[in-house]
Amino acid sequence: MASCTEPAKAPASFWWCGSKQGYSDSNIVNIGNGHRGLAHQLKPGYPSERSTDAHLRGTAAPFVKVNAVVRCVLLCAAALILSSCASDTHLSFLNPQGPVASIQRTHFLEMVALLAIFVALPIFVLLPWFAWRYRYGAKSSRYTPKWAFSRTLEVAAWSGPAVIVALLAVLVWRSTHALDPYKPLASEMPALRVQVIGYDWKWLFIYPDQGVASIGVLPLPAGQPVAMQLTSATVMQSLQIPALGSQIYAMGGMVTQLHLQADKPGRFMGENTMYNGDGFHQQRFTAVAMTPDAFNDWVKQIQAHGVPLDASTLKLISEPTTRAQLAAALGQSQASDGGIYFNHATSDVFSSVVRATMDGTVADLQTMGHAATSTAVHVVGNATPPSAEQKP
Amino acid sequence: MSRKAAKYPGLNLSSAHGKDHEAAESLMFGFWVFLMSDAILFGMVFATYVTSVHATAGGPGPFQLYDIKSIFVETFLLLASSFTFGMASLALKYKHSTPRLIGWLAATLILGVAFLCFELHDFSTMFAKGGVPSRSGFLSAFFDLVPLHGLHVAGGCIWLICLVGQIARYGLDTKAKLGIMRLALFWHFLDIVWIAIFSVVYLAGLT
Amino acid sequence: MNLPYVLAHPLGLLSLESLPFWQMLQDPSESNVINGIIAAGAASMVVIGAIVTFALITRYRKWGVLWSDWLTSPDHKKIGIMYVVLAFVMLARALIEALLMRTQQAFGLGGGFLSPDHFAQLFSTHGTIMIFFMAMPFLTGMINYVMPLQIGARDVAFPVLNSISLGLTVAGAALVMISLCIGTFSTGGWFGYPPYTEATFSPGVGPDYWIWSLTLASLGSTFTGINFAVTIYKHRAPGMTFMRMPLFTWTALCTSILMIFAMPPLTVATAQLALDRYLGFHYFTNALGGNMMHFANLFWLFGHPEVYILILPAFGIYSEVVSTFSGKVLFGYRTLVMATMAIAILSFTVWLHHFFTMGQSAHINAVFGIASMLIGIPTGVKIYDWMLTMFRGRIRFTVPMIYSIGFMLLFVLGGISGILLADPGIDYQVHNSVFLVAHFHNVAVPGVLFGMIAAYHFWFPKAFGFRLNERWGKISALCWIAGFMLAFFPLYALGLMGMPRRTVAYSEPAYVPLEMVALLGAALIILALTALIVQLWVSIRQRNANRVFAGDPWDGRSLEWSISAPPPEYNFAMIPQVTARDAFAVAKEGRSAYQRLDTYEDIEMPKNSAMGPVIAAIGFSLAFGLVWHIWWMVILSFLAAVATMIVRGFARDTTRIVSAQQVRKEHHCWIDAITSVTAISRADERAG
Amino acid sequence: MSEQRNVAVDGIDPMQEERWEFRSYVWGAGIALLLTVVPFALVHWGGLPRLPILIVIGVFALVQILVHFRCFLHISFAHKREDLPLILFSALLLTIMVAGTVWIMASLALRMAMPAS
Ligand code: HEO
Ligand code: HEM
Ligand SMILES: [Cu+2]
Repeated sequence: MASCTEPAKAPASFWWCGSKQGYSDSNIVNIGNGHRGLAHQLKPGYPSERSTDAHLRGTAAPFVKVNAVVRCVLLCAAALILSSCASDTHLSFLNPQGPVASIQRTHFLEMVALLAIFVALPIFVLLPWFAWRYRYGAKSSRYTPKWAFSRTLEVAAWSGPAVIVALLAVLVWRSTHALDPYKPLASEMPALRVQVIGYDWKWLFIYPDQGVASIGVLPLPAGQPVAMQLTSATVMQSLQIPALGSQIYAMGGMVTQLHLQADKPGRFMGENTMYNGDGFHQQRFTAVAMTPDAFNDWVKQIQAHGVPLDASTLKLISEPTTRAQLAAALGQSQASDGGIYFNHATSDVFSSVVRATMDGTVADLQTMGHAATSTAVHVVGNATPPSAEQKP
Repeated sequence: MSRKAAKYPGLNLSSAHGKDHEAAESLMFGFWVFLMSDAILFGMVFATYVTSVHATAGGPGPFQLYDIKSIFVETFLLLASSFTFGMASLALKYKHSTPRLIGWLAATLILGVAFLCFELHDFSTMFAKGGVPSRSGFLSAFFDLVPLHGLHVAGGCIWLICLVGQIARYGLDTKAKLGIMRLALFWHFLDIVWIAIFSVVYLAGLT
Repeated sequence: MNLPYVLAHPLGLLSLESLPFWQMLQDPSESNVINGIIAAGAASMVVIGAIVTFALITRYRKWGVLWSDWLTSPDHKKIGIMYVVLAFVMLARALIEALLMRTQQAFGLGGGFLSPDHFAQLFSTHGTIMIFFMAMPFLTGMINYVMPLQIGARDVAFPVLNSISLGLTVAGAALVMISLCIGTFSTGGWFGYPPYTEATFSPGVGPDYWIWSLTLASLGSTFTGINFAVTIYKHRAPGMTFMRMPLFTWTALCTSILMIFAMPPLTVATAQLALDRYLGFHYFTNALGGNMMHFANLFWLFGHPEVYILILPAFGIYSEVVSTFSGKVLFGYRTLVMATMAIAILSFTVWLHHFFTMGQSAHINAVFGIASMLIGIPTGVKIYDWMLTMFRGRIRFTVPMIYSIGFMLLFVLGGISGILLADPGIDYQVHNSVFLVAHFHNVAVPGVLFGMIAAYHFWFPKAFGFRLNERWGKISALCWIAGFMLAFFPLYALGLMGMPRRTVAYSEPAYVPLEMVALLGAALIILALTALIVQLWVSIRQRNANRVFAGDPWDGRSLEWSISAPPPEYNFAMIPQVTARDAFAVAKEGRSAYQRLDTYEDIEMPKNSAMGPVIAAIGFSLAFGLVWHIWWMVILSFLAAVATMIVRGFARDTTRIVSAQQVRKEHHCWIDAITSVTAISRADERAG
Repeated sequence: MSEQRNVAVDGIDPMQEERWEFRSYVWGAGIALLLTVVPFALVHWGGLPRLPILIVIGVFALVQILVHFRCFLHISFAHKREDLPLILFSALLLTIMVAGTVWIMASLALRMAMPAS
């Protein structure tokens, strides 16, 4: 078992560590009406910090021993399945890159260990044994056709699971409160505010305090908590960056919250997990944590050189397009890291999207012929394109 | 005093009736179960309404749309119809003459139809004030709940007419009796739903 | 819709573009051609299947028999068999779709061959069919066939309503099938969350197909639930107290109760969505006070109890199978009953665990998470009691028993992953990932499907009078078990690697090897299905060698084994007097089984009724009209439905008499047959 | 009608029984009317603050529902039938479903609002 190393020691060889570069999602074929994503070569990452080491930062784990065993088993199995994936984008919370994911991993392993040992194991031992021992041919074993009740066994059958559930309940109560996505993370630093708007099929990240925004890449300062507000300009979506922590829905007219933090510079896969049409599988992004200095440089650079986030830009963003299609529509090539960056982004954008969605300003105009009830910016996307009407 | 005979409204098939009695037992119980399923349906629609009261989206709300006088009349009509149906049940159970039974049923029908007329009138005034279902989440929820009850009443009225037709055709046979007994349950049940509607929707809305 | 418009569009929205190959002909790009060919192939399978069935029935002049012996029959046994046939047909379709999805995902790195839209229809129809038109009909059919026999009844409480329920279910299934040929199905998944399914975002007819097929099915299930519950409450044989009911009947009761109370929220949710789509209401829209979270809430108020509707009868089946093939009384009967009821009631208190990530407070999440875990307690008790039933038994490894053992081992894993998902802290990570897909297949396949297939093997001899071939059965069972493990265990790992559900393609090479394994598993599952078909064919050919007219092929314990196989239409020559649990086992021991009667009585049975097929036709045309906005069709169908019910209200002469002589003749014929056969010893049985 | 009126069924005098049942309907209708008029009057003429009126409406509605069950639907604890347990069970589920929905939706409404920034 000694050979089962912590992921920290050899992350590059484990299956959850992620993908090779070179498969930008725009390589994936056809969207909607046979639109093809524009082919883009993904160039080496920007900014270029990579994270190769990970570490376990857990809460005090009551089942450390058990935990270690299970972890070893998991890791060994994993190592067997895939022994080489030289990658730099973190895919999984099992290789956590921030405090939230880290607690989740510990909690997950604890729960798996508990359930494996106290629930699965007895059954996996006893059942095959009974089945063999009392098979029809085994004439020598006892046969008690009328034996139908035993108070001791009944009590045990109920109280065993009940005790386990009671224990789980305590763990669950605590962890649920600790991991509430709405709960701000404890830190000396004030949280970085990010407003997230879900569009078909990309996420728009607005940094209201910096006046910049991005699509496709979510740059973050490492070590500083991030406080996200989310909404959707179209259908229900769900934002998740597994290596950093929880997911939360984004819905039209509603504002949800999510708090995350990256411990150190690195690249993390981010996605929408709630199916929302043809471009769903392309609605991915990379969260990039960088040093505070690098982050500030990035902000300055975008403030100077980004695309202005004005009404006409927002209108283009609200079209049902993938990121690549949007870049083309903006007459831009994506930056070398696949992102599209904007400046002149105010927090009004977010609130006006929420309001416009709630008022149904656009939906009204387009589908029901009612008069517009608000003068908010018309940014809500209308419909998925008439899709290639195919059948299963 | 024994209350044994008061099992179901109008249930007049004692165990001496053998097969018919058995059929009545299943049928009445089955109908009760159906009503309870229907109650859940109404419950969910109520829940929709309660959680959407404030979703007026700038459109008209209860104070602009509801007319308490009209609701009071409707409540009274429905209560009266429950009473007349009760009388019909008694007429069935204690074997009063068939015309008398039909008379009570007719009275119930008239009250039911009157209720529906008032309700339709309510809806049309609401429409005139811009209270259309596509205006807001609140109005959608309103027009889910109240007309659903109205549709039930309308269905009850049609059922009642059919039963009278059956009596005219076959006399008061077991099947017609069982029909009336089930309709009685249905009718009283709808009155109970109405209590919830006038309390939760109208009175609470106008408070 | 104003009148001139309606008159100008007698076919509503229907047009040539609704045909599956139209797009391909208009725009023969590579992807359109591939998808068009697959779609047209599927459509032609439906059409050809229908034509061949038609032709065969006509060729062998079976229309009369089909109509009078099957379609219009109020006999619960025949209705049960028809439900199971429907379930198998739909299972085949949904499994082919599953294989197609697995193939697409196996080659989904950077693209694959299916268009996203096509893939979305696949998971939507697969999920919808598996839940509503495979699992539900299967268990409804099994309960229909077995439950009245187990409680010593002649039929269900409302035989014609039973036939109507079947009609509604078939109409819903037909709607899903026709969506292959005309138009497209929804792409919103089996739970069709708005606002994606609102007219703004899904303007086509897809969600309408979904809405109306679900509405038909759920109406049918509500009536079925009422019917079963009343049957069990009111039509038990004398002496069959609640605590003497076989466990399968108990689970049937609890499932019925769930159907009665869980279907209404679904009906409300789909009806409201329909109002949104058709009349511009604002229940779930983004705008004007609509609230899509309310749909999620309503749907899962139904959706969670639904999965227990599926699993409870399977639990009942395992109880019967384990006890029978262990040659023992069921251990802890009372506990098993209590556990069943506990699961049924708890299932109404956990629905929120399907949307932990929607944003409600941590208190609420924790409460519902813990409530979900509570269900683990009675479920565990059941598993322990089955194990204790096997303990000190004489276990025969027949096909149903193999499925049961496979179930117990695999279901524990699925249950554990359920517990993990019920932990909000973990669910924040794996919600909407293929980890969740692995969980619910891990409970749905070894739990529900294995149970149903076990039931099919277990009661087939009762229904048709001969056994199914054991060898092919075992081959199939092993393929199912191995195939399941290969197909779904990799998904746990993929889910932990961040792979979302419902993704047509992906860009992580790391997913590929596991996807390949899953594809292999899916292929094995198709083999398993093939083995089942071969088994049926072989068994029919060898039927004379495997006859079990005496009716008790497994040394059964409950009343359904105490009569001939197949049973007479009235089930029991005389309604049995029950004195104990496991009534038939007791009778066999007391040598009071297989008695001639002193006197025979006339038996009153319901007459055939065309209500079932008529309602099926009306329901289908109503729904089809609604989907395609063919308003004259809608109005006519609606009026026809009302008229049918009124006419039925006027029907009087609805029963017929089976004469005492006939009952006597049939009963004696069977008793004679029994006395002339010698019982097979268990050892011989295993050899054969 | 060929059947005879006034034949004792199950040994109970039908005349008396009928009077008793008739009275039950009359009482039911009377009480129901009262329970209706009071909240309507309160709402129409006002006088009380909002909360007490809401409580009165709620309590009166519940009581009236019970009255209907008792007097019109003849549900009571007196005889052993399945309908009372059935109704209680349904009421329990209805409460779980409706209260749960309100709880959840209220929490969501609270947490979905746009935070003032
Ligand atoms: C037949 C179907 C079935 C069954 C039986 C179950 C059983 C359970 N399910 Fe599952 N489920 C089913 C079908 C589904 N579930 C789903 C989704 C789902 C989700 C939502 C996840 C998400 O969306 O993020 C949760 C939290 C659970 C939890 C559970 C739990 C706790 C059980 C428990 O009942 C399991 C109990 C069994 C146990 C625990 C094993 C045996 C117990 C022993 C041995 C005793 C000791 C154990 C303990 C003390 C813990 N399920 C979905 C997804 C829908 C969708 O999104 O498309 C489906 C279809
Ligand atoms: C036995 C072989 C089966 C295979 C190979 C299979 C395969 C699949 C696949 C590939 C998906 C899509 C997963 C995704 O979203 O990425 C899926 C979804 C689903 N399956 Fe199955 N399945 C099988 C059996 C069943 C059974 C028996 C049931 C239910 C009783 C079932 C119910 C579902 C449901 C509800 C969905 C979700 C659909 C949705 O996303 O809306 N499946 N299945
Ligand atoms: Cu669930």
